[in-house]
Amino acid sequence: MERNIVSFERVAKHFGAVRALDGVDLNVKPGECLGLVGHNGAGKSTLMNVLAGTLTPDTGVIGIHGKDLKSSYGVPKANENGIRCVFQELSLCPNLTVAENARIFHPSLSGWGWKTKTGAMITEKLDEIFPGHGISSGDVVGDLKIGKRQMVEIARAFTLTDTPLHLVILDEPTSSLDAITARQLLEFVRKVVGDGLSCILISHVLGEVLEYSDRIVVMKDGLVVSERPAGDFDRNSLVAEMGNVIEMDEISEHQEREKLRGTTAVVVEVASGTQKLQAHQGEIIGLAGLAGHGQTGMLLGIYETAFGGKATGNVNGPVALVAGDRQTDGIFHLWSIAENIGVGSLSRMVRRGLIDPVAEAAIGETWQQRIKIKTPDMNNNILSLSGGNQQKALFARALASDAEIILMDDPMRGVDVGTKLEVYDLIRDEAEKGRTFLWYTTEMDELYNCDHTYVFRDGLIVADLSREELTEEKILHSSFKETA
Amino acid sequence: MIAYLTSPKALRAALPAVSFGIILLIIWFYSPFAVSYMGLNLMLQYAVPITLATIAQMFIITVNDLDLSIGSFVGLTACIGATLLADTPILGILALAACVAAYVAVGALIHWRNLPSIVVTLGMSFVWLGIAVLVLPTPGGTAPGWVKAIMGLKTPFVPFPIVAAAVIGIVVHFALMRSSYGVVLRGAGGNPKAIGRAGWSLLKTKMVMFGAAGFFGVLSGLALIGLTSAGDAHIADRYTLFTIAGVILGGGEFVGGRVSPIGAVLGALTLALTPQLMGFMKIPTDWQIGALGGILIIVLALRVLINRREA
Amino acid sequence: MNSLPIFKRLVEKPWIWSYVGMIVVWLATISYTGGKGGADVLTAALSFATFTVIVGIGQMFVITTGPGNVDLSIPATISFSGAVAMKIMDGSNSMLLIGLIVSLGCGLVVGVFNYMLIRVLRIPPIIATLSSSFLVLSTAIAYGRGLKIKPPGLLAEFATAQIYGVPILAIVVAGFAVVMGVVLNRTIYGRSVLAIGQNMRAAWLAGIKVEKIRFATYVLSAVLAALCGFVLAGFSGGASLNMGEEYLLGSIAVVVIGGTSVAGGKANVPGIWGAAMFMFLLVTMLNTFGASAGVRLILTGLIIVTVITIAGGDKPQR
Amino acid sequence: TLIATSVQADTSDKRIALSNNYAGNSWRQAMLQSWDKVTGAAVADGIVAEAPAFTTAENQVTEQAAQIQNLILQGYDAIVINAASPDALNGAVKQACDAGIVVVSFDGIVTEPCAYRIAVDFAGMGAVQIDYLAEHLPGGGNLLEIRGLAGVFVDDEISAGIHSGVAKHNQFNIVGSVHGNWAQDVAQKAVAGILPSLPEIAAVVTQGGDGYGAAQAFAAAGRPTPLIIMGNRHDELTWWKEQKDANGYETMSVSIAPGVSTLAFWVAQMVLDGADVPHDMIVPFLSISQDTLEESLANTQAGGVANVEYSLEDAKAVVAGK
Ligand SMILES: Nc1ncnc2c1ncn2[C@@H]1O[C@H](COP(=O)(O)OP(=O)(O)OP(=O)(O)O)[C@@H](O)[C@H]1O
Ligand SMILES: Nc1ncnc2c1ncn2[C@@H]1O[C@H](COP(=O)(O)OP(=O)(O)OP(=O)(O)O)[C@@H](O)[C@H]1O
Ligand SMILES: [Mg+2]
Ligand SMILES: [Mg+2]
Repeated sequence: MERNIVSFERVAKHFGAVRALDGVDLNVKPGECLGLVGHNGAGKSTLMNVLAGTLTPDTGVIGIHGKDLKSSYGVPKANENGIRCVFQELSLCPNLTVAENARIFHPSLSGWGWKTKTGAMITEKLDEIFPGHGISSGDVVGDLKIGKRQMVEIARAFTLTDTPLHLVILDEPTSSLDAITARQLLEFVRKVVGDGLSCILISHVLGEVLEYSDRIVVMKDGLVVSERPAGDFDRNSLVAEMGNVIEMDEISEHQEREKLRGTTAVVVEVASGTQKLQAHQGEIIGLAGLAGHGQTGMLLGIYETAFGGKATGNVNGPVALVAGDRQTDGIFHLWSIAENIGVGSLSRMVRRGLIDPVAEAAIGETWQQRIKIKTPDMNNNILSLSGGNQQKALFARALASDAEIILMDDPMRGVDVGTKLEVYDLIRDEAEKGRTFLWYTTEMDELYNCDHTYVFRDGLIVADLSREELTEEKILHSSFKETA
Repeated sequence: MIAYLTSPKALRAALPAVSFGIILLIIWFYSPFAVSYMGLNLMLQYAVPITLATIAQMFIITVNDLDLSIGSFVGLTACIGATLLADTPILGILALAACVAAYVAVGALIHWRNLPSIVVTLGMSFVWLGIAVLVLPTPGGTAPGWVKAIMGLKTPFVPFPIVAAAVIGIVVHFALMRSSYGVVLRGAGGNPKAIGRAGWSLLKTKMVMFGAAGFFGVLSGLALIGLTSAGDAHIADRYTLFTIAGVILGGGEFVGGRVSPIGAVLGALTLALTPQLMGFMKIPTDWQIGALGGILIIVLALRVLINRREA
Repeated sequence: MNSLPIFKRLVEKPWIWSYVGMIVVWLATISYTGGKGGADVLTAALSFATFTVIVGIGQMFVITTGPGNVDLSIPATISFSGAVAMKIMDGSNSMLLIGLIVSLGCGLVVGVFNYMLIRVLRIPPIIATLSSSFLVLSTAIAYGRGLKIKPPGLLAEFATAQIYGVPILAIVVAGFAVVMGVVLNRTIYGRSVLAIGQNMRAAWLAGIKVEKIRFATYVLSAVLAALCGFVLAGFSGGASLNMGEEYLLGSIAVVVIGGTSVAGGKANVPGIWGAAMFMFLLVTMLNTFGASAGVRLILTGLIIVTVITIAGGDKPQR
Repeated sequence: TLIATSVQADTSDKRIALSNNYAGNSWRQAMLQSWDKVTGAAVADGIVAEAPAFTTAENQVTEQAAQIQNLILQGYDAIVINAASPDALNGAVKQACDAGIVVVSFDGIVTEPCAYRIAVDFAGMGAVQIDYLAEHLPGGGNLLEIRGLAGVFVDDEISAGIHSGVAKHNQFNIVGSVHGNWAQDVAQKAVAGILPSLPEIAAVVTQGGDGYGAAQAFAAAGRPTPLIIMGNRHDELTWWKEQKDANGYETMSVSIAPGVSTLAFWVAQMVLDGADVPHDMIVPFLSISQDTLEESLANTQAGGVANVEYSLEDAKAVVAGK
């Protein structure tokens, strides 16, 4: 039997009172795709950071290629041993071009012509993984949309020069990709795993993990709670292992609500090409299509209209936005979780001219309960939260505000299954109470929560589907009309 | 191609050159003679040291820091150049090398303790000035002959300052924008964490950038005494602000590693040329200072046109 | 056991180090003089720090709105407002209120102008305020001709009055600082400034009126500079064209040494007082030691660097 | 020689420029106003074609050098200059001379040999203060020195004069020295800081314009007012007058007259006219005594500086060395 690439024993990492890793054993064999799942804050990213060398664990054995490297392990050692990581929060330099970002990974790429060499290398990899990606190696990364940035980072991790490559860690690589690109990536992963490379795949889309990994490790509260070949799990058993028991069967109710369309006032109306986006009060409107086809632009246009910037249409009522690209659009990195939530409701927290800390704390507590933000203290810095929990805080910010129209820019990126279902319920409740949701999502499943769906292509609405008409085929068909 | 040339991105990149060209055009309108070999030579001579100092500032800004000491540092190197370097060249070179080393150390300190560079360099500006006052208590000294000879060079066809600026711009452009290690240096400004995660030493990038800044500061001081032929501790006090303005005028940004060496050179030239333009427009004494502000504003207002297109 | 957390909490305050620096420098001074004049030095420090604090608070709000935001027009505004106010009042007590209003009006105009340059003409703040400072200074020259006109007696008295060795003006400004501290932390305006400084785009998307807040901030800074010009002219017996010069880097220094982040989004008011006192006492200490100018400058620089090194920078979050 | 009788060149088509590097204090403002007044009349009388003044936005050697180069390009016949640095402008001054331009420096003079210098005896200005003190405080005592801007030659020269005076009259002892940067506010601040730590002060020696600030700092600290040497500013003279009327306070005041710029103008005109002018001239500083206080105060613009403007005749006398 071949030696394990990674064999961790009793690895533990504490952040103050938080036991992010509480003694984890982990093995990765050559040529396998290891699926890693767990609720938000389970410790997946922390474990991967330890493996990538960016975090030093408090205790435990770090076995790499059969040697315990505990004392000397770090980024350089990880590189040496052919371990690369695509981090959950992207690690590209926005001021550099795609090729330059690839160069960062490969110290050996230098001398005359390095730029051409690197450009060819990354383009080749992008072509291989994401055919039709539309990214040029000379594009400045900061100008790219988050989905494309994620593609660049993934492709970069697979580029090869003189350093060996044994293991690629993919920490929620599909969170900002649409269904089509996600599939491209996962097929590619299968292919390279077949060639002998190993991958760790972290995802909250359980279908991906079930279908594409050889073995699945389930984490819960800093511990590995289960570890079996992928075939031994099904969706429900996986969910159960993760500690969630909820399942969904609310589709019929939705078809009821769809019939209400037109009985309430129109709160948002925006023309787009020959079509028109219309949202009535209390509706949940889905924006679908491939990533980067104008859905975010539509939401921003509505947002700006509401704030009296430019007028792209009619918006009646206060709006709030849930950002999907949390790093650039959402988080205030110096603030606590409570402050990050409260900032959307500042005017409601004012008592006698001053912001009332009690009111602020109350809003924080309420939403920690309602949306289950995993933290010992809402006064902790927002960055102490796991990625999915940060996203929940942004949700809480919008829902806590007094906005009647909530714009959601693919807001479930990195949120775990259990929470997702709870948030779906929350959204439906709020819609019942009269709030209107405009929900851009790259996940097909989520569209089934919507009363009405608009499909976007090339910045314009190309299809207008009611809940009954909604099928995956129709959406894909509209998304690709041109080429089909 | 045409679409690219009229795209906002290209226009923005061309902005520093356009500003510079427009000022030159207005000067030509006032005094055609000024835009001649001799005229340009005279008008732009003092732009050479400013350009060098601006490049130094740009290196620092690349790694998200700001150097409030570059003016007094240039003053110090000018004083050393006019005294030690002229009298005992070996000692002079050692002293200047020590200055560069001190810059490297400042960069290391800032990284090590994660300090706000503004305060550290503000403190260092007093240190440089103090040393300069000790080295040269009253203005004077003489620049080494070779320094004067270089700065007084009569290049064929194109005046020396323009040749010098072009050389500086191109050399730095290649070192920072095209070389493979330059990528790492700029990346350290764009996303230091990513650079660290890729296994590079951030400490080293800080030290390299501060060292490069120190080196160009030394060049700036020497170029300056090559023109003035004597040193003075306060000779470059105002360079600090002007170099920052030059980098920004050249399209650089304070954070995120977004800088442009060629833009910075053009920014410095523009700032050097603006008072010249003012000299030609007979402005009443009271308003001469204000006019400089006015001209800067008008030149910068060009940005609106471009930004409007972008919106 | 119980005192440890308090001590730890204090050490974690970003402003504590400016006070530590201030106390150390003060102790060094009085131990050199053998305890002589210790209280009087503090009195002097309080009266001069007051002016730095007034402009420092405005500068703090500007710096807090994010990297690249800084007001370089403060010195020109000080001179301008001082000159205009002194000329209008012409030493007459009855004109005091009008003088004050006109002076603050000058600040308002400068602030609005600065903001227009930044917003309408999209000029980077540092160059915008530098350019406008030239225009403002020219206006001050053309208007005031550099003449030093005496302030009204009442103003001069108020600006220099003391009770029990504490300058009245310092007490008033300390009160004002407390108010501004509350504004920073407990009002929508303050919160908005902090949010914009961390991430302008995120702030905009969180529903913050980004542009109105930036407008208010630049106006606030200019109006405070004007106020400083007004009282400073009263304090020093008239306005002069160069009286603002030392507040150019001075106002930035006290803000940053006081623990406000130059990267934006993090600010505190108490640190400004500590830093302003520290800077004054530092110069005083070196003057008292009687070192030569060069040595004095070098020590000034090294002490500033030492204090900030001990204080250390922000701990990086994850 | 034959100059005296020869027909002198006509200067009515000549253009003379003033190169100035700073306008931010009352002394420079008075200097510029004197220039405007005297050259305005000269232009009106057809003596010269024009005589504009140029001020740089920043008080910097490099900016002034660039300004001089600009004036060369504009083709002025003479440049009158108050230099930011005695040596560091030599390069630009040489270029002007090489272009055939007459360069006359005053107040802040330049050392380039081709230029003319109207020098002030700065060291003398320092020494005379101690001489005065020796006369009025024969018992001697502690002195506080207020200096200018460190690293600038004027500061060094005046200070050197003061120190040589103290060496001569050893009953005096400088117990404290601060840099006031020639700005009243800075001086006031620096004095207020050091005062508590100082013993009794008998007198304050200054460099010009710092006296009133020092007086205020003493008053604020509740210390007895020492003998403070004044610097010809209106506020200083007014304060002195008040003290004199109230308690017979005695002191002296000494500074350079801003109107020296007009002397430099006439010198430049004379050189252009073909007159034989020595390259180095000394101009006396302007001192005010207890007796001339009232008169000087009456002739000084409120808020301004005591001043003397020069006529062509005065200039000829200076050139002749009288
Ligand atoms: N720097 C830190 N400081 C404090 N707590 C931290 C820090 N980093 C992680 N944590 C905590 O450790 C726990 C594990 O976080 P981790 O990011 O590993 O979760 P995760 O499984 O990746 O979750 P997600 O699916 O949401 O990404 C969380 O409770 C998180 O709040
Ligand atoms: N990412 C962004 N960050 C900041 N401002 C933005 C961004 N995108 C657009 N803007 C522009 O900023 C402008 C001002 O927004 P904001 O609503 O904060 O201003 P305001 O204070 O409400 O002023 P007004 O009354 O003019 O709307 C908007 O018109 C918008 O176009
Ligand atoms: Mg994670
Ligand atoms: Mg608005």
